[in-house]
This record gives sequence, structure tokens and C-alpha cells, in this order.
Amino acid sequence: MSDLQATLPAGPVRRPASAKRWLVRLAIAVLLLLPPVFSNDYVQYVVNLIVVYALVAVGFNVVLGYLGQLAFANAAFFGIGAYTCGISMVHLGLPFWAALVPTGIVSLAAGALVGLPALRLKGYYLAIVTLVLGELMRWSYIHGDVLTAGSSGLGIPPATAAGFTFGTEDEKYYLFLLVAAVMIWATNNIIRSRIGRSWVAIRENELATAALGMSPAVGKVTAFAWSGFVVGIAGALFAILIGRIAPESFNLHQLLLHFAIVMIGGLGSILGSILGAIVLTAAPEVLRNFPGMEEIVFSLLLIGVLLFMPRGLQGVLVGWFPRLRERLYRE
Amino acid sequence: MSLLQVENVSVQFFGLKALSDVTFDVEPGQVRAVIGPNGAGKSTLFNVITGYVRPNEGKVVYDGQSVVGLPRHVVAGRGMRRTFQNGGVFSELTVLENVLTGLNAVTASSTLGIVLRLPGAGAAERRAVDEAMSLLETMGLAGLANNVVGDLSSGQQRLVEITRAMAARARLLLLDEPAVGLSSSERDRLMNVLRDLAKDGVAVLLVEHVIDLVMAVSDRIVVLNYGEVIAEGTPEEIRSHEAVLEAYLGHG
Amino acid sequence: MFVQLILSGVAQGSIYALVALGMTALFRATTIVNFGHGEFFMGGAFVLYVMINVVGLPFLPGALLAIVVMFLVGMTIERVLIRPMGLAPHIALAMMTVAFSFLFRGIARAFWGREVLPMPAVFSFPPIDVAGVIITTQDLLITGMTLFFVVLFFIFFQRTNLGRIAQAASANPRGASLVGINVNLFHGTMWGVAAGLGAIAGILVAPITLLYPDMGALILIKAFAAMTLGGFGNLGGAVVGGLLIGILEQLSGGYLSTALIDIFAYLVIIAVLLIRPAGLFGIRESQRV
Amino acid sequence: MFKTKYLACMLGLGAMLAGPAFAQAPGVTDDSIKIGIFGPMTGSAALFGKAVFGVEAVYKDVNDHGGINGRKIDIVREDTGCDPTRGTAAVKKLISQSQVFAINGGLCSGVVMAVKEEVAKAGVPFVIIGAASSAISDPMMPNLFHPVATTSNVAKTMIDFAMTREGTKKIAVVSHSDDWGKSNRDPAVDHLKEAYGLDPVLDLTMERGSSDATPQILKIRNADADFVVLMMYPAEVAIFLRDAYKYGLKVPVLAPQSISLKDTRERVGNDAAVENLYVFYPYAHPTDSPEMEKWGKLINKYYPDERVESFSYLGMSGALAVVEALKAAGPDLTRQKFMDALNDLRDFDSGISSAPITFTPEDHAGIKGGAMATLDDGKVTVMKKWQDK
Repeated sequence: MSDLQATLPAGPVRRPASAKRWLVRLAIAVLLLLPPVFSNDYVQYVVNLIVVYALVAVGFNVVLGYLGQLAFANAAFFGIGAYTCGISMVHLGLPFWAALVPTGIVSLAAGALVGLPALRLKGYYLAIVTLVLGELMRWSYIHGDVLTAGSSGLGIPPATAAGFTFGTEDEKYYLFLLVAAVMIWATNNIIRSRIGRSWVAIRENELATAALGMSPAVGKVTAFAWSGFVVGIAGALFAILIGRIAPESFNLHQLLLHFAIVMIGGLGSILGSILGAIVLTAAPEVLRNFPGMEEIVFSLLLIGVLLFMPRGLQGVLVGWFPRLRERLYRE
Repeated sequence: MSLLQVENVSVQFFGLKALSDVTFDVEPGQVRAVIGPNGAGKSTLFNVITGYVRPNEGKVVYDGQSVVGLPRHVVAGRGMRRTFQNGGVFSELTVLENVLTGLNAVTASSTLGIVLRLPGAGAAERRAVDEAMSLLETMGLAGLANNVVGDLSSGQQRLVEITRAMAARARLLLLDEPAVGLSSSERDRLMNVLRDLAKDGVAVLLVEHVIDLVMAVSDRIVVLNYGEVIAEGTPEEIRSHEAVLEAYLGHG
Repeated sequence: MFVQLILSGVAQGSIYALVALGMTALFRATTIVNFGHGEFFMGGAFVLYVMINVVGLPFLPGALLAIVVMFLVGMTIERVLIRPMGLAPHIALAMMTVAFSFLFRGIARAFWGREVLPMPAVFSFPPIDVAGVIITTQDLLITGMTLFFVVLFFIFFQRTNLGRIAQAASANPRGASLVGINVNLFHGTMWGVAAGLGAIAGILVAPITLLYPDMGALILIKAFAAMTLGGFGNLGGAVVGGLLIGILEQLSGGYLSTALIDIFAYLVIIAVLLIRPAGLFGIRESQRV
Repeated sequence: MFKTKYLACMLGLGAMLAGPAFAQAPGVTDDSIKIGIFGPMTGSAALFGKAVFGVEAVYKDVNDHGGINGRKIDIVREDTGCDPTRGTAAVKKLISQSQVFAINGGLCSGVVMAVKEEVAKAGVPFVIIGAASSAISDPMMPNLFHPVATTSNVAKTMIDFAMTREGTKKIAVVSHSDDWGKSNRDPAVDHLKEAYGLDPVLDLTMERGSSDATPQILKIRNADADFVVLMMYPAEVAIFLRDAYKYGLKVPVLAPQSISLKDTRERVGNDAAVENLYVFYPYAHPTDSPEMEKWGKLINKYYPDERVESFSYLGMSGALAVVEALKAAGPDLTRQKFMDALNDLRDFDSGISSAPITFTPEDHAGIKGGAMATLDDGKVTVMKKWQDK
């Protein structure tokens, strides 16, 4: 497993400041100029979908990759976020920005709640309970039609801010980019801190974590809470992107897509999750003119990664550029 | 005043007396060893002290307070740190990250500060990195800071585990057969480290069956056999104690 | 009405039991929970359909051949997909089972994506009316076959020499390989057996449920409920759990509300795992320090 | 910007060269009209995708007969997998990448509801193939035309049919709890209440993919219902009928338009079980009648290995209405002219749908009314009122 890690020079890796800042500036420039080049509405929609799924994957990776818990509650968090945002906008009449507050709180609470069984249950037990939780949430969306408009789906008004409506895909892109960037930046801050290290310690060896004065229970609940929060906010973006949410959008298929994005991207890597989101959102669109092939290509891609790239795309990248190996501390 | 008192501790598993009436204490700055043939109850004793096994009778008092039944991370938080017999290290992380995790309990970065990357939190995190690096320098491991621990030899991993345990100013260090799998040079290095720790006032409890290491580094030794304390004293007293000889060499 | 519900519950439950038995046997032998087990169920039904409609065999030889084909498919999966992963973490192994379940669903959809295929009934004797309670040959066949395979399974595991070896290899793979048991071959066979059992359940049910690529998904969740209720990894528990789920589902549908049937299996799983994770017969897992 | 600029100037150039300088409508060239088609070609609802082949057969047949006013129909097909996320991508691709003139698509109501605002904003004429939810064309949208018997229309027809039998008091409803099931069940229950002041004697659900209907049937038998209304997919309807036969439930069963009589009989495996099954029949003639065989052969002409089934015809009358309107809009074709032509369509009898199609500027729900059909010793017979067998 660790043969990919080249032996690095002594001392904490402090990359030359200029190289890093240049890299970041280039990335920001590319990201901001993307929409005008792709003014085509369809491609921009797919790019917006990539931003949403990148945020979902980063959130899911907190629990799957960093905390190392096999939990399938991600589709449930995604749905809870979408519906809370939808209900607050439709029934409470809140604008999008205001709706983010209840969405965040409810998703955070949902995450913490799912974290509780994680204290008692291990491995496959946790996987099955969280899988079932997702299906129960979907059942409640169908039967809660007073709030969720049931199976016919809940229409979501467009996001507005200070009079400006984010109508076209280009405008939505900047909104999504802002929200996703803030959430991923915050997640990165947490991962490269004592909190992130405590999550990873639980994954590596829960007993040793307690023996170092950290409570595994607090670690797990906070990880699940943050994961729920991030994925919930991504759910709100999803509601704005599609403009209509229905229970079917948060089914097992959605969960398996999230799972594949994180696995193919790379467990325990924010960069990997973003890469995974790009590949797995673009692939079905590229395969549009071979309908039915998507499932087969999707599974072969997954099998390929699991057999030959156990650490996912991120593992390959770190193999070529060891400097990209993500650290659990700040330079 | 001794830091740790083990008073009349007895443990029964399905009728089998694993430990019966074990009593001893450990002073700050003292290296206390517990030796005995395999199956003498050393590991059980170790797990009782570190809170993984609840004794049927007796008390374990640390820093004046009984620790029986307290959650492990609370006890660890008060400075009682342990190593594990096999694989306590985080093998996928680098040496530096391992030691940093050891410092978590004392890294003063606030949660909000971390999330929003406020300067205060940033400073606390950087201080932790610098402290971890200096610790690694004193242990002579600085050169391996960025190596993934899984790549290192078991001896080096043992030293990383001890450094990590020491990271948050531990007051009592419990070592579970640390010499297992170490080369002779690594054992010498381990001895020096333990002596330096004792000199700094740390209390060390060493559970070990490598006799020559124990004799060389311990201040006082407890000998266990079939769960009972058959001898207690300085290495010299223990070396000539016939009950010990009999336990180890069998009937003369 | 009560007896009728019990009877149909037993018939339904025996399908869940058969699938859960296959999953539990595989879990005991290889510690892998197969999230793609629904596709063995679907695979058995579709291969039978091909044997009967394309190859033109009568039901019985077609069914036997379908079971053999799925047995080989199970072994191939172990050899090609699982064994190379070695001691990969559970997440990766779980994801591999999800991957090949997608692959099978994709293949089935490529051929019969737009069809809901009927299967000729095995024997279309009219239903028998015994004092107001109606039994069909189909129900008898399913319950009978399940009982037969469960008994066969236990005899193999408890009585035969090979069975005891299998138990040893499941309990302690490293120890078993030290005494010369070819653990890889054993794992391969167990994957084959699990696929075969899944296929048998699919074949038995095919004439009733009609065939479409997604027929495996629902049965997977029901089998999970059976395993959890009976105690994860406990063979007898899986069978009893399956029957109980079938019966309780029917009763809750009959007496409470049919909407409950949808989520009955889910409620059982959550209740059992939060109250008594070991289920009815499972043993509590203790962790060595 | 670069790509669309390039395309725009090429179009402009083409127009200038071609004589009278007027910009053609998007998707229209001198010899072609680009029509976008979308439907669930994959996924769990791929069965409904069969209707796409019927629609494409109509357009290919028109092309083989000289096209419309000298232009051939250029078909662009996209798959939605019956999922709103993929469906939105498919429609956006048709509008902004393929830049189609008009769209004839949609079999899953969930997808149509998710994309209809998008299509309206782009001003693209949108003719539905088979998605039946009445919420699609109510409230009315100027660019959206719904030549399909809507779920409320189907539900009303089924309930009225049941009530034409004297003494019908107790109707039991069994439906899936997914969006398709609810969009059929809700209008039926509402109509029963409003028109006849009755509540269903039983309002049960049955799980998609379940292989047993015993609890539902025993409850219906105990309530001795007069009629059973099943708002379920083909597989589950077959299982319900098989179990009804098993438990000797002789109550007549009504099913919505997505159920094919012939296939259900094949799936259940015995005629007695299907004897009292009545389905809402969206077509004018029985599927095995010569008038319908003609359209079945047309589909197989272009898609030889496609197994024609009652779904295959679902969108064909809508496609014929599109062809009719394209012809009426004349050679100087624009989207507005095409939509005006559709708005003038009165009692357009395509020979396929059970009721003629009428669009008015105020009401784009094109098909009202319909008939039921049953198997009378093997032959599909269409009927408006209850007839004792």
C-alpha cells in the first residue's frame, strides 16, 4: 500500500510559497473564466452538476475516507438538504441565502444523529443501518406530501440575491462555485488540523486514539455532523440546479454514484473527490450516444480502479507528483 | 507520594485467577518493571491499569484518584499514556503526523478558528508542528519526519509510538513489551530514552520479559507468577531471589 | 385469512431465507457481505429464461444448467475480481460487489432492457382448496425446495468431512492454510455455492415474479433484514429470520396497512441493530485489545 | 461564445447564398427540420422507451414519402433514463447543442415536469410523447402540447366506466407509492369523491418489485368490493391477477393505459385469470386489428428486431399531429407558425388514438375521453360502457 510514498526530505514539507500561490492563482483564473468559453447551456449544466457532485463527494469522503466508517447515509443527507431548502423556500418563502441556514442546521443535526449508531455499530452493521435509513427517508418524502408535495415533486423557485436572480446556468455556476469553494475550503481547513487528525486516528486505530486522550465518540459524531452538513448544502445546490426535487432523485442509484465518485477519486483525499466527480459526471454525458452502455462502462471503470488503482485517481497523481500528497497539518 | 498505586488487585476469568492480590506503586522519575514467565498475568495487569479490564477486587489509584471505570480517553487526558504490544502506530500516516496526533489533546486551536482558518488557530497549529519536530529531533527521528510509518522497521515504529505517547507531556508512561522485535542497537537506544524520560520526572511502568533490558534500566521490579507477586525489589535483590529463580528455571 | 397469510408468508419467507442463506454462508467463509447478491438471484432467473426460450430445454434440465452456470459465474468472480484484491479494506471489497452487480444489471439491460419477460409456469396445476385455505403447487414447490436445500446445507456443513474442513477454514483461514487446506479454492467454491443458492431462489421465483433487470434489488434488502434478524453470520438464523420476515410482512400487510409492507424489512433492521445487534441467534462480537 | 458565433455566421452565410435573405428558424435548413426526441431508453422504466421507436417510425415514413414541403425530418434522440437529472441534461443538449427546431419527447412525468420550464424559456415547441400526468398541461403553457390521455382523464374514464355498472358502491384502489402510481391514484380518488360522493372502500398500496399480493387480495375479498382499480406497472398487475385467480377473487379489475392485455395474459399464463381485466385503451382499434397492424409493421420496417407492444403506439398519434402542423405551417417555417398550426388542430383523427386530438390556444390537453378494452375469448374488444360478459 505505501510503496507509492517516496521518501521525502527531512523537516515538515514547506513548499516554496511562490509555486503554491501561482498554482492557486491559475486554478482560480481557469475556474472563473470557464462559463464564457462554454456559453453552451448544456455543457454549463454538466459543469454545474460536477460542482454539486464534487461537494457531495468531499462531504461523503469525510466519513468514508477520513473517518473510515462504511456508512451509506449520504443519499439521505443529500435528500434532507434538498428538501429542507425546498420547503423553506416554498412554504416559508425564504430566499435561497436565508434557506441555507435551516438547511445547514437540519443537515448538521441529521449527520450527528446518524453518528450515534456509529458509536455502537461497526463495519457491515453500520452500512446496513445507514442504507436502510436512506430508503426510509425516501419513503417519508413520498408520504409526507403535505410538505414535500410527495412523488409529484416539489418545484423550487430560482435562487435570488439582492434582487438578482440566478436564472441561467452561467449565473448558477458562479453561485455554486462560491458555495462549494467555501465549503471545500472549510473542510480542508478542518482536515489539516487537530480535528482532521483525530478523525484519521479513529480510522487507523480507535483504541490508540483513546489512549492519546481523544474521545472516539466525539470524533465520530463531529465527523458525521460535518459530513451531513456539507452534503446537505450540496443537496440545496442540487435543488436549485434541477429546479424540482422528487423522492426518486435520492434513491439507491444516487447513493451508489456518490460511493463510486469517492472510491474512484480516492479515499481520504479532497482533490481525489473533485477528480472523481469530474470523471463520473462527464462519463455518462460522453456515453450519451451509446444508451445502456453507461452501466457497463461505469462498473468496468470501478472494477479497474479497485483492482489496479487501490488509492484511486489521487493515488496515481501522488505517485507522479509526491508533493501533492495531502498533509494533515498546515505548512 | 507515588503517582500510581495498584492495591490488592485481583481478576478472575471464568473461575481462573488471572491476578490475585497484586500490590505495588510507581514513583515519578522511577522506572518500575513487571516481569514474569508467559501467562503470569502481565498483560492482564497492564490492561487493568489502563482501564481495558475491570478488576474483581482492589483499586488502581492514579494521581490520588481511582481510575477504575473511567473512560480511557479521560485517563489518558490526565497524562497516563500507554503503548500497544502490536501496531499502536498509525501506519498510513507520516512520522510527523503520528506525533502531531499525539499532541492533539494539547493543541489549543479553537474549532471555529480551525474552520474559518483564523490566525489564532493557525498559530496554535504551527506551534504544534514545531513542538512535534523538536520532539523528533530529541528522539533522533527528525530525518524520518515525512516517511510513512508503515515503511519503517518495527524498532523505529516502536520509537515513534513512544515519542507520540510522550508528546503531550505524559506523567506516567506504560510500555507493553516494547523490546519485542527490536535489534540490540535499537534496544540500547530504547534504554537511553527510558532513562532520559525518568530523569525528566516521568514515571515509567515497563511490562517486559526481556530480562537483560529490564535488569539494566529498571529502578524496582515486580515479579509475577501465576498472577501472584512472588518478589519485589531492586534488580540486584531480584537477581538472587530464589523464588524468582525457581519460577524461571523450574525446580532446581 | 390468518392461516392464508401465514402460508403465503412462509412461501415468500422461504425465498428470503434461501437468498439470506447464500449470503450468510459467503459471509462466514470470506467475511465479505455481497451487495451484489441480488444479481445472482436475477442471473439465475435470466439464465433459466435463456435455457428455456433460446436453447429450448425443458424446465428441469434448464434449471440445473442455470444453477451450474451461476455456480461457475460465482467462482469466476472470486478468481478474477475478489482474490486479486487480497486483504483489501472492507470498503473496497463492498464496492467491488456493488461494481459487479452493476455490471450484471447492465448486461441484462443490454439484452432485455425494454422487456418484462414472462416465464412458463413450472406446473400449472389448479390451486388446491383445503378447508378454505388455498395452496398452489408453486408455493409448495418453493417452500419444499427451500427446506430441501437448507437441510442439505446443514448436513454438508455439520456431518461431512469436507463440511468440517469448510467450517475450520471459515473460522480461521490462516490456521486452515497451515494445515494444508487450499483456502483459495475453498473461497472460490463458497462464492460458487452462494451464487448457486441465489440462482436457485431466482429460478424458483422466476415463474411468479416475471423477469426484469432490476428484480434483484428488492430481494437484497429483504435478505439483509433476514440476516440481521436471525443474527449476522448465523446460518440457522438466516433461515429463521427469512421465514419470520416473510410471515410478519404478510401479517402486517393484512392486519395493519399495506403501506407497511414497503418498509417492514427496514423497520426490522433498524430495530434489531439498535436494540440487539447480535440478532436472535448471533454471538456478541468481543474485541481483543 | 466562439462556437455559437461560428455556427451563427455559417447559418447566416447559408441563408444569404440561398436567395431571399431571411434568417431561418433554428433547427431548420433548406432541406431539413431538426426534431429532438427524448425518452427513457435505459433504466428501470425503459419499457416506456418503446414509444420512441413508434414516433421515429412515423417521421422516417414521412421522410420516405418526400418529407414536408421539401424538407426531411432530421431526428436527434437523447436518453433520459427516466431520471430528472439526466433528463435535464438531455433536453439542454437538444436545445443548446443540437439546436433542434422542436421537441417531441417525454414518457416519464417526473422528467417532463423538471424540464418543461426550461423548454418554455427557450421558446422551443414541445409535444409530449406519452407522459400522462395532468400537471404537465395544467396550467397551460403556450409552447407545450399534450396529445396524450392525461392521468386525470384516464382516471375519470375508469371510474365512470365502473359506475356505468348499476349498483357499484365499493371500489377498491391498489397503487404503487411512487410518483407514477400516485399521479394515477390521486385523480381517480378525487373524481370518485367529486362526481359520485364516494370514498374508495379500500385504498391499498403494493410495492414495486413485490412478488406477492396475498394481503391486498384477502382484504379486497373481505370487503367484497365491486371493482378493483389497479394503478400499477405491468409486472405487478400480472402478479395481482395471478394471485386473484389463486384466491378465487372474481371482482372485475381496471388498469390504466400502460397495461397491454395481450402481454398481461402471456405473463399471467392462463386466460381465466385475465378474463375480468379491463384496461384504459388509448387506441381506436384493438392492437391485433388490421388498422393497428399497419402501424406495427411500420415500426418493424425501420426497427426490425423491436418487439412491438401496446407502448409502441403511445406517441404515434402525437407525431402524426406534428407532421400535420408542420405541413400546415408552410415552406416558410418558423416556430410560431408551427405552434399556431398546432393551435388550429381540431378533432385530428390520426386513426391511432382512441379520441381525436384537439388543441386550442387555451387548452393544450389534446385528448379527452377514451374507452376501456377487455379480452373477450381471446379477442381485444373496446367498450365505452360496462357490458356483462
